Amino acid sequence: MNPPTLVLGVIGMDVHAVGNKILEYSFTNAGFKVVNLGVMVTQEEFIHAAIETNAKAIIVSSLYGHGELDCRGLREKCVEMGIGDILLYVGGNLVVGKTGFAEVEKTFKNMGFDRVYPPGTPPETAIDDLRCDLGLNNRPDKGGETGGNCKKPAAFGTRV
Amino acid sequence: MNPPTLVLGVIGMDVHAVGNKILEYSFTNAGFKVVNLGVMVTQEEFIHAAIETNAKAIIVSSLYGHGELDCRGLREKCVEMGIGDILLYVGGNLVVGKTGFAEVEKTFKNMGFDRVYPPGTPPETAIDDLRCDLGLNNRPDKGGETGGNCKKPAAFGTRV
Amino acid sequence: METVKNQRLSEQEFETIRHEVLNQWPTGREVDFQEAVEYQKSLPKKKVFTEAINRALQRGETLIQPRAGTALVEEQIKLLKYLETEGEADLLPTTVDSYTRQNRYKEAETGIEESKKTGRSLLNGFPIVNHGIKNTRKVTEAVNLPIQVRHGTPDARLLAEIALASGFTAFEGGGISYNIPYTKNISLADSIRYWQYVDRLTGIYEENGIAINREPFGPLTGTLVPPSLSHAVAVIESLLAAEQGVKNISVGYGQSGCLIQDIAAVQTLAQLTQEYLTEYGYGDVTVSTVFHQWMGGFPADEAKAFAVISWGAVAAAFSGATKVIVKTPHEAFGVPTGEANAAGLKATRQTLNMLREQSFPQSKELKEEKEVILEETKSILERVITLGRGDWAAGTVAAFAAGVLDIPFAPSRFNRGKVMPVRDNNGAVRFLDPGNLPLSRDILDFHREKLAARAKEEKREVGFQMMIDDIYAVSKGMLVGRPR
Amino acid sequence: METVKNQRLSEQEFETIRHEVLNQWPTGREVDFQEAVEYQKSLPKKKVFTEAINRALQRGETLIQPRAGTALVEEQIKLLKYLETEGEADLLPTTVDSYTRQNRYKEAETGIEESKKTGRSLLNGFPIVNHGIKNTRKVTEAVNLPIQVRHGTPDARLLAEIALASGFTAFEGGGISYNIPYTKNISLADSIRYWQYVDRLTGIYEENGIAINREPFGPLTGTLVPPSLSHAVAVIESLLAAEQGVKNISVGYGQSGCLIQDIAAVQTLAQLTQEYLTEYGYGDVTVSTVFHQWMGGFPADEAKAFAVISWGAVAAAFSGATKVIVKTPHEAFGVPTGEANAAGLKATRQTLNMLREQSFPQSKELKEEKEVILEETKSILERVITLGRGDWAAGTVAAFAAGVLDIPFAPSRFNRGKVMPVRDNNGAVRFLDPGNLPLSRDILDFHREKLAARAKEEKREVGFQMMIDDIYAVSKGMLVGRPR
Ligand code: B12
Ligand code: B12
Repeated sequence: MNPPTLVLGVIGMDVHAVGNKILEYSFTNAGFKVVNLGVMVTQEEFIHAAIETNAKAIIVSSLYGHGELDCRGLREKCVEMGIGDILLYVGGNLVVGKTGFAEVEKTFKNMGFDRVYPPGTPPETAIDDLRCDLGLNNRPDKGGETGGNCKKPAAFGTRV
Repeated sequence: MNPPTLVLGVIGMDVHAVGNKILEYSFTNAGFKVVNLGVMVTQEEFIHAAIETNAKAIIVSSLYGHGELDCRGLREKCVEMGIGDILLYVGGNLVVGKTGFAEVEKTFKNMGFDRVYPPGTPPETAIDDLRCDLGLNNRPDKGGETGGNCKKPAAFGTRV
Repeated sequence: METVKNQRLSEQEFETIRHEVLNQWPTGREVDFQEAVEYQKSLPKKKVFTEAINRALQRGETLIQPRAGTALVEEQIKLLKYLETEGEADLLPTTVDSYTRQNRYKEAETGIEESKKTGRSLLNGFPIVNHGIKNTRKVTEAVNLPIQVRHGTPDARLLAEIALASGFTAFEGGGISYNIPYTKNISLADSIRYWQYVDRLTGIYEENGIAINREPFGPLTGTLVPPSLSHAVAVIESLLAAEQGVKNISVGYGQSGCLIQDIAAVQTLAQLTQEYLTEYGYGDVTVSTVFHQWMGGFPADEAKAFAVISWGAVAAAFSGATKVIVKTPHEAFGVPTGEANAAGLKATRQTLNMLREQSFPQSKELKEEKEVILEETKSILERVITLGRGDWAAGTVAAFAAGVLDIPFAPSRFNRGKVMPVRDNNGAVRFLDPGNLPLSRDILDFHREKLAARAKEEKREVGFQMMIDDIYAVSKGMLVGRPR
Repeated sequence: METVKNQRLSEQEFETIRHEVLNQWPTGREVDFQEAVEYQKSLPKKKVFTEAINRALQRGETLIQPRAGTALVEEQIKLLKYLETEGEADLLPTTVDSYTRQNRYKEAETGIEESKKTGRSLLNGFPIVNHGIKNTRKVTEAVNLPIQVRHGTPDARLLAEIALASGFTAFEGGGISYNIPYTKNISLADSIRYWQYVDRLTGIYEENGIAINREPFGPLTGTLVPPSLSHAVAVIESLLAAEQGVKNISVGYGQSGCLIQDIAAVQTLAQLTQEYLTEYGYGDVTVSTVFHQWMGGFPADEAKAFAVISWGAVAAAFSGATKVIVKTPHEAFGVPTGEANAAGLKATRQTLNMLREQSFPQSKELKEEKEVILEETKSILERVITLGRGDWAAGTVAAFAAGVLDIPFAPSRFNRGKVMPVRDNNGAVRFLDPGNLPLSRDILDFHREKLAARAKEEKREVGFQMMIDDIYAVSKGMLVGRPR
């Protein structure tokens, strides 16, 4: 079985590039095929890349605080474009300011994201969740028995 | 007129000596006659000194946190000993921990203290208040017209 | 390759562009240059940035400045006033939101609307262009300190026009430092041209008797940038600015966390900038320095963040920087509240004050570190000017294309991205991969030896993983990313 | 003059006193020494203080330790566990309340009752004697780290008996350092005798195979104490302790805030203590150092307090102290909450970690500062041993009487109180008035010159007001108390 493809990128006018480079490295190391669109990615670019590469998930980063404005409508556009049931993950510093995460999570879940991560979530958390959500064993590139327990997204403020 | 006498000391088992030395210096400079009993002063010692020197006020410091236990009953003992209407001021770090000052003030006022000061109150504040409470002008040792407006004790956390 | 020359814009060139720029958004039409000059002239001295900087330079003091920007006028005023009084700031900022930075004024407008609707700022900064001169003056007028625009805008021409006319007396940025770390697709030639306009505008203000402080953005990507790289950029941007008539420049540097390297960096930065400016005929420019407290990932814990902030203040004090840009205990999470922002300022102030009468000895190690930085920066600059055949602007474009200038972790397509940094065994930032940087063999050996010492200590290869560990290190409570 | 000899207590002397001591309060009868030794032997290594200290010494690491004490057993357990996990402490304390410190166990009992009644601690520490061994073991057993008693008790004989039997593996204090700053009317001869008992008890534990760390209280009054004065006391208390059989000593010093002076102080402290111990035949004692973050008045503002804490951590790291005692952002107000206490620890940890691979150069200024401290301390110690005709205990009593040892701001009647400190123009603590200290003319000139430089800078006389300004300075956001 081919490793599942992920589309990765930093949405909107956001240029925070460091975390994006590390996510690419970590997801690749974990056995995924990563299509990294880098920073300043529009919703349309995410969706086109996902369609083109037949991706299983879109991993959106937003660090700069405009995540709420930038992410609205992404799920709807996916539906329109015929990939309505693709996994949507989002993480980073999603809103402006230091706020309780519960509310942030609700906002983004309501927008149609499957998983929403608080600031500083290590890539490993998302990797575990992907394996679970995609029904994979530990090395998705090494053949795909279902494994692992599905865990809830980490609590607010969890750090490596 | 002779300058009014103040009895000064740090109550209980408290040995914080630095503030006490500065208070002595400041009150003396402001023109008061200061009887400084130093640290580790009992209620009885305060009262005896006040009677002996015909003091107008007892200035109690408590820094180490046991102020609440140490100061109880001081006013009652003053009454017993016949100096029931002497001015009682108290200041320092009166209780254990960083707490709202309003409550602390209430506790000590209920014990019969005329003025209660939050941590870090500069000596000048008490000097102004003494002049007001004793009806003195700016230099009590230079003769005694009534002067100055009586101010309320400083708000919590006021620092020099 | 597209190119650009380091040449003062003629009046005609400038006016042609100006016409276009002022029409990019309706508020551009509020700009009346003569009125703006009069307005600037009417500002009291205490609100003029260069006055504060020059006084600090004279007295050898270090000033403190926060970052702060929020969507709406009233909120911005409240925030700045709080930082002025409770925060005891010396200099104030207005940080501009990320839509404005990419000239997306429509999105900024949405952000303003939504912020009004929800009662909280949905923008990460203050959209100066959208608010326009009349409203922005309300902000600059509400405070009693010099105030600067801080942003990250590759094309800041309209922003500069409106900001300077609004009473800001300092303007951050530059054609390299506000392109390479801050955007993806804008060519360097373009952004340099945009910034020649901003610098020329500044020059015209200067010629009209209005001193404006200009500050190239020192930290670049804020992440393990070796000092010689950011120094090279700072020197070039200073030269480009001076050519357009800029007279007051603050060059910046982002803390590495290695005290000796930081002191060496600030001290060489001032020296190099002054040297090159003088050599190239701009000896009349006043140079000061800016130290940025740690610009990489912060610890989530606020007490730990205070430690990082205070350590930054120590380095600022010992290095003798003219001002320090202050972080906050909320850094790892989001744009800080006024309280968190003031807290960062107060911790910094306390540290600076306690260190005011203290100094760091000019030791052997410090001298060596300075020599390394000087030599590296000069090697790079020499190659840049060679590539440009004597022209700093053209040379810069060519140098980035060739990887002679190459900023780690930068998002720009116009940056080669071959250079990789890593810390040595004492925490100083070295080159893991020097890419195409024109460094001498001695220098390369120096870096290699330093890294070999770390590899030995950690019993592992120097490599990519080490760099990743270093990226995370400060946020995880260390300086050097040791293996677990 | 009452006198005391530096001589090991005989078994008989010790047992006679012990009988009396254990009857001072009912819980004394819980002490069964053999059982206590077995109990101590059963402790895992990770809970033995000397193990942690020795490991830190070997690795050149700096450990962190808070202060913490509250009235009740359950609360104390909760507090310490929190400092262990959230605070990431290396070493734990139990700070004893001020009634116990003055052997006022009845008042302590009232404090316990009232604390139970009101649901908040009315005591500023944990009353070990009143709680007794059974209850106190609940505390030491609840934690996974070495734990020390920190107090300020002139007569700590009963406290030591109960504490060591309760599983504490380290005990702070000494006959001088827990008298002069901590009480008013107890003679030095008495307190030295009391502490000979504590040290002998420690020695007996050592002879039974139980290593116990002893720590003279370095900072004394915590307020502008010149290093040579606290060093002299530390050396003497080490000698007195060693005579009674103590084998593990941590000598301490309270931060001055002047980095060079602080580094010089810690480094000379270890050197001097080791030298004197060896010279007087106690070469087998293991010596480590303790650095106390700023012990004087703190700023009320928590952000500023964090800066003071972090600056203390910097000095601890650069001086290479074996452990650092950590302050909290609540310092100016009151006994800290667990959260505030952990915050101090975390800020300190972050700083220490970031500085782990960095060092401060052995500069000319540092060497000079060290020489001054060495010379001053040696002059004082020489006079002490002369006054004691070869006996450190008798010499100490005589020296305090003569003002040859004289601690600024101490409340004790047995302290002359003639010496006054003040900062010089670089923030180092100097002698404003050397009182009767036996300092050489060169040294006195050195101090005078240093102060003259400050007077000139401030255009005012060196004097009492300068000292008062210095006492307030840190709490007002500076190091040196400049005139307004
Ligand atoms: C370095 C940095 C910069 C550099 C970026 C250089 C570059 N081009 O990459 C510079 C200096 C240029 C910069 C600029 C700005 N920045 Co910035 N920056 C930072 C900083 C200090 C570190 C970011 C970083 O590199 N961290 C290291 C990496 C490894 O961690 P990371 O980015 O957090 O990414 C990890 C996790 O978030 C997670 N993650 C990310 N996405 C996802 C997705 C999923 C699904 C999962 C599971 C995990 C995950 O995994 C990543 C790898 O471990 C952060 C604050 C902080 N974290 O300390 C602010 C921060 C992100 N910046 C911020 C802001 C506001 C800006 C600016 C607008 C300027 C300003 N107002 O001050 C501009 C924005 C420009 C733009 N258009 O985007 C804010 C965002 C505020 C908010 N959300 O409320 C922050 C939080 C600082 C703050 N507290 O104000 N910044
Ligand atoms: C120095 C110091 C010590 C020194 C004292 C040396 C000595 N003998 O003088 C040493 C190290 C020995 C010490 C010991 C202890 N200390 Co202590 N100490 C301090 C510290 C750091 C500074 C005090 C000081 O000298 N300040 C400088 C002077 C100028 O200011 P001041 O003392 O506040 O006095 C001024 C004002 O309070 C005011 N004032 C005082 N009285 C009055 C009265 C009136 C009417 C007015 C108007 C004003 C006023 O005017 C003074 C002059 O400006 C304070 C914390 C702080 N403030 O930062 C803790 C502090 C006072 N200590 C404290 C404690 C608990 C102790 C100990 C019990 C040890 C412990 N558990 O850690 C022992 C107590 C011993 C005892 N039996 O008393 C606590 C008290 C806690 C509380 N109230 O909740 C404090 C607040 C620290 C803390 N946050 O935990 N301490």
